[in-house]
Amino acid sequence: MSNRVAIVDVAQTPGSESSDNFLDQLYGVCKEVLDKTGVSREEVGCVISAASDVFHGGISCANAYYWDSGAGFLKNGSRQDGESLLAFYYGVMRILSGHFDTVLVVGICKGSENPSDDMITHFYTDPFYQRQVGLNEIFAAALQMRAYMDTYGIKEEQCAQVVVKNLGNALRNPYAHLKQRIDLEDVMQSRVLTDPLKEMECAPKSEGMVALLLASEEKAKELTEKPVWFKGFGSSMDTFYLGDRNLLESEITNAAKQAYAMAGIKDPRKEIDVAEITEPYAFQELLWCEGIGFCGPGEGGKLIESGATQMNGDIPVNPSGGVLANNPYVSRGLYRLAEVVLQIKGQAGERQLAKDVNTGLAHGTHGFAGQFHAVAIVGT
Amino acid sequence: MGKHFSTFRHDVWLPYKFAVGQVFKAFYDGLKEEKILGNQCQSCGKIFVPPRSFCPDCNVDMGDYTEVSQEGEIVTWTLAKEAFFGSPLDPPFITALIRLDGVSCDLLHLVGGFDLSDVTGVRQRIKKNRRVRAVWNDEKQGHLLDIKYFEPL
Amino acid sequence: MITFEKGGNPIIEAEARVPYELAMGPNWYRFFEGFKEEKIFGTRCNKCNRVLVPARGFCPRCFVDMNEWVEVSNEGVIISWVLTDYEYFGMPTKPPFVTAVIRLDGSDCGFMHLIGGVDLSDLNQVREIITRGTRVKAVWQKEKTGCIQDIEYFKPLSIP
Amino acid sequence: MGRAVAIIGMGQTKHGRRYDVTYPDLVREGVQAAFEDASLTPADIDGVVFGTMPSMMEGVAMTHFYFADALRAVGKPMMKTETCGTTGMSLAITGYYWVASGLADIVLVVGSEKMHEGDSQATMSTVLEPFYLRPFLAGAPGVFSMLAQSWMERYDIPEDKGREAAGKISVDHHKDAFDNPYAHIKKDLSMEDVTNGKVITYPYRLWDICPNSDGTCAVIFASEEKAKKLCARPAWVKGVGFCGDEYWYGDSDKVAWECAIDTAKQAYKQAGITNPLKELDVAEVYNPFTYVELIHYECFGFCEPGKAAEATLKGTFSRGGELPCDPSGGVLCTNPIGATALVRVAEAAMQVAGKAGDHQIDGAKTALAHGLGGVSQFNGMMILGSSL
Repeated sequence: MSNRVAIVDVAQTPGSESSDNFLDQLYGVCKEVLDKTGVSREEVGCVISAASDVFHGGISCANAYYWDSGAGFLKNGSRQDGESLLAFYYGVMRILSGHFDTVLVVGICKGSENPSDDMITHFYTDPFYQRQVGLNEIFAAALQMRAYMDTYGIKEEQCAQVVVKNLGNALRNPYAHLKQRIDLEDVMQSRVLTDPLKEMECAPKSEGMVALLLASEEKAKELTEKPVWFKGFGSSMDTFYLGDRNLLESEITNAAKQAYAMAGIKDPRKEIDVAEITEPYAFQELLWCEGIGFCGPGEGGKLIESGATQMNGDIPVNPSGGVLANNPYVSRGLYRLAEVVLQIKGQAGERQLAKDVNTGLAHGTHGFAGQFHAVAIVGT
Repeated sequence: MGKHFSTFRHDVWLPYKFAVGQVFKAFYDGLKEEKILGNQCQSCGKIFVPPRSFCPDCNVDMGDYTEVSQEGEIVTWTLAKEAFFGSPLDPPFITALIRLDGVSCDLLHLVGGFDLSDVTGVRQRIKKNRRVRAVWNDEKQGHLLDIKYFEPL
Repeated sequence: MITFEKGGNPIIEAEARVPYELAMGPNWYRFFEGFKEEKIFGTRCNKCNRVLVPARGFCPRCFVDMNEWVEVSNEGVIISWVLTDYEYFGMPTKPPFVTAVIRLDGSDCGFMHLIGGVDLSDLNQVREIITRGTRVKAVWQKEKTGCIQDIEYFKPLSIP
Repeated sequence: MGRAVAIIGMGQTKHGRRYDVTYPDLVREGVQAAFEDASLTPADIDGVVFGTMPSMMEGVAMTHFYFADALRAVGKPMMKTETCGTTGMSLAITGYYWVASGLADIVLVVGSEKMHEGDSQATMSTVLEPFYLRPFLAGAPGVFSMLAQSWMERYDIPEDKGREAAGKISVDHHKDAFDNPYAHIKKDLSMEDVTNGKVITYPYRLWDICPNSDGTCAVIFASEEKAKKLCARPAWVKGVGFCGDEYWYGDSDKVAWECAIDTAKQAYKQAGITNPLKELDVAEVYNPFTYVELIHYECFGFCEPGKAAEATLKGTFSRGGELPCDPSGGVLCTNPIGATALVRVAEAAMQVAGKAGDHQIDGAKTALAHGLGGVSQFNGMMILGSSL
């Protein structure tokens, strides 16, 4: 029985709109990762996908639709909905069980086909209460941002700095969707959507097909010289109604705690070399950085101002440009992981961090104001 | 680049009949009489609005309905400047979490009754802990929006 | 607004309508362009040599690109069929109708479409006319828009 | 291969038309039942797996958010597994792998559907993409009727004989359901009632087709160590299998259906089963349609290809037969779709744990549970045994 699991390689598509059909686009990315690793479709042990149905795609049981495009013909497999990092975790389980020595993990999203994420997330509401008041993700985020500002004195400019940093990083990422050279003024002057949230502080709607090949220790060593090892994982669910929650005490803390315990991490700020955080709203990068222990509660504003999360800082956050630069809603968690893997492998091209990258954190979140969080730790 | 091979417009259009259950039924009936009903957990003593069929913390069945205060404080709020799918009103409008007096959770609802056209003006007027009171619509439908909004005192 | 279902329990009725704009991509686009000339295209896999209809970009089994476009016949045989006689909300084709999986001459898989030109009121007669092996031929719409319904239906050759 | 895993608790709601409760309340009812059955509390649970038919069936997306409280999942790790009709089986398999991998010791697995709140076939038709298949296939019955036609024609089974075998399945199962307190449709039917029923999607008539049900099923999986400590009669997972087929309906042969055959092969291999008819004591075959049950008998090796009708008419798969199938009444009588395949797992576990009450198959030691889904595309299987 294998006791370690590695990510052998990754492939991803750019976030901008593609004229390709959904199925061809997915086939392309699966083919790419298989070709890169020299593994044939027949050799793949099983396929775990991450996708969402109808709402993010317009087709129910999307796993039926894309099964063969995802290399799944006559294969064992399964699918995770919600947070795509769960597909990675499930892949890890499959290998640790000893039943499979390779797992293809795919994240699937063709955002350009969908209505706005605000429309889709309106259907997350219960029909009796929150739907009648018109709740969607952006309202939940704005309520959370205001609470964050009011409670800790976080400034709007500090939140806006996250956009400047991340879109700046995205200029060097060929897979990023938004590529704009911007400054703080641009963000502060952008259109108010749900005060205090401004348009440029909200993630776009992007495409994203991503594929990762996982392998058992023995198999990984055959397939690559630079395996990236699974180190830890945690996830946690919060209660449903916004009004029952403290919007500033998120389950991210619990998710991170589990992941750190598994990975043996005691001082995350010191031990983690790079973090990719799911920040569909700019301020959330600050709040989530607090949650994973990069700084204390209420210190997110100071963290961004200190420069620590810049490419050359002591804890670079979102060198890919993050979700603000590329938001394939359904697969964005796996995009975070893919970037961390490339950084650790030293294959991040122009955006490769200058320092040694041995341990990385990938974070994903779904649901209103971060109802669910997942944290994955991988390393050399 | 765009989809130069053309696209296919496709609407998913489906009908629903949601089972309301006795608890939301009681809540809606209360709204029709200009009452905001909650209920209390027999185990932890928390009072929830809207009332619940079970306590989200203790998972026990809830006690009888009690009418709660129609006044409370703003916990957090946002001013919508754009129209969104499913929005209850045309923009601008304020969505807020409101802690009604004596209740153990926040109610998601609207704040209004004054000029919302200017963000700066609204920010001066609406703050955390600002006290508000329910304003009712004349016509009641057994719907959350039978409360027109909460207006600042 | 609350109403009551037949058991007396309170319900809220609603409809959801969510729009999508799906990319055809080069393969669907070219396939339906063929329809405008009353041609049905498949693609051949250079590994397993099968011709698959509708034409597509890759072979799901061999997982290689399929670049070789092949025109297949307008005629074929019925492999399997179903007569649908019930209706649901927003049903795209109104019942009763017969759907069949058809093996078009020159292809190696089934192609799904409607069977038409048959009186569907008498089930026994339907079963005589429509069966495995029945030869059928595409009947095209006069006006073509580049979609699957450009073929109105497939008609059994036994029907004049 | 991995750690040994057992089922130590299972709960079901009364399935049926459940307009009396909201959806979260229905979920809670099933979850509570599993906790009571296992004598556990949420504090014992390391993680929660949830899923439904992945669709807009009930008009709420990402239902695990909505049900977080009802699932007792707050503050816990969660997985959301969904694979169409096989969802329930995929849920169980997720629970199995979570424990087998050593990443969790006790996992709560919940599947649910409240089909009366939507239009099930309108929803089901959205499984079909709109470029090609959607205008032609009328929901699930449309897809699976084709299988029946192909099966009869492949093996030259006279239509009347196929009809009679399928009719017997319908009559028997609707009767079996009287002994299952959770079942939705319980009915005394005559063969004529079935064979003269209204055509829905020919050859399927009214009583060949499963109902729409509202219901929840919850199953608790545990590691060997925990199971031995916490449960007097655990149901041990002996084998699992899952296989997916191509999407385009015309691409594969669905009669001698490789996808189903391969699924069984995987599960039998792990469980060490070489002669299923002899070695299995009971099977919960996923039978949303009568003919589909017949085809799976063949794919799973319960009889020779083309011989399912004969064996069925002989009573091989009846309650007192050699391999009783679906003594619960099966999907044909109860179909809350996201829960349905998990109900098969729960029923199989109840059988080997001796907890199946009036529909207990005496002395059942090895039981098979099956799930089916997609555009006739997915099979999943779990084999349970009374001993490790």
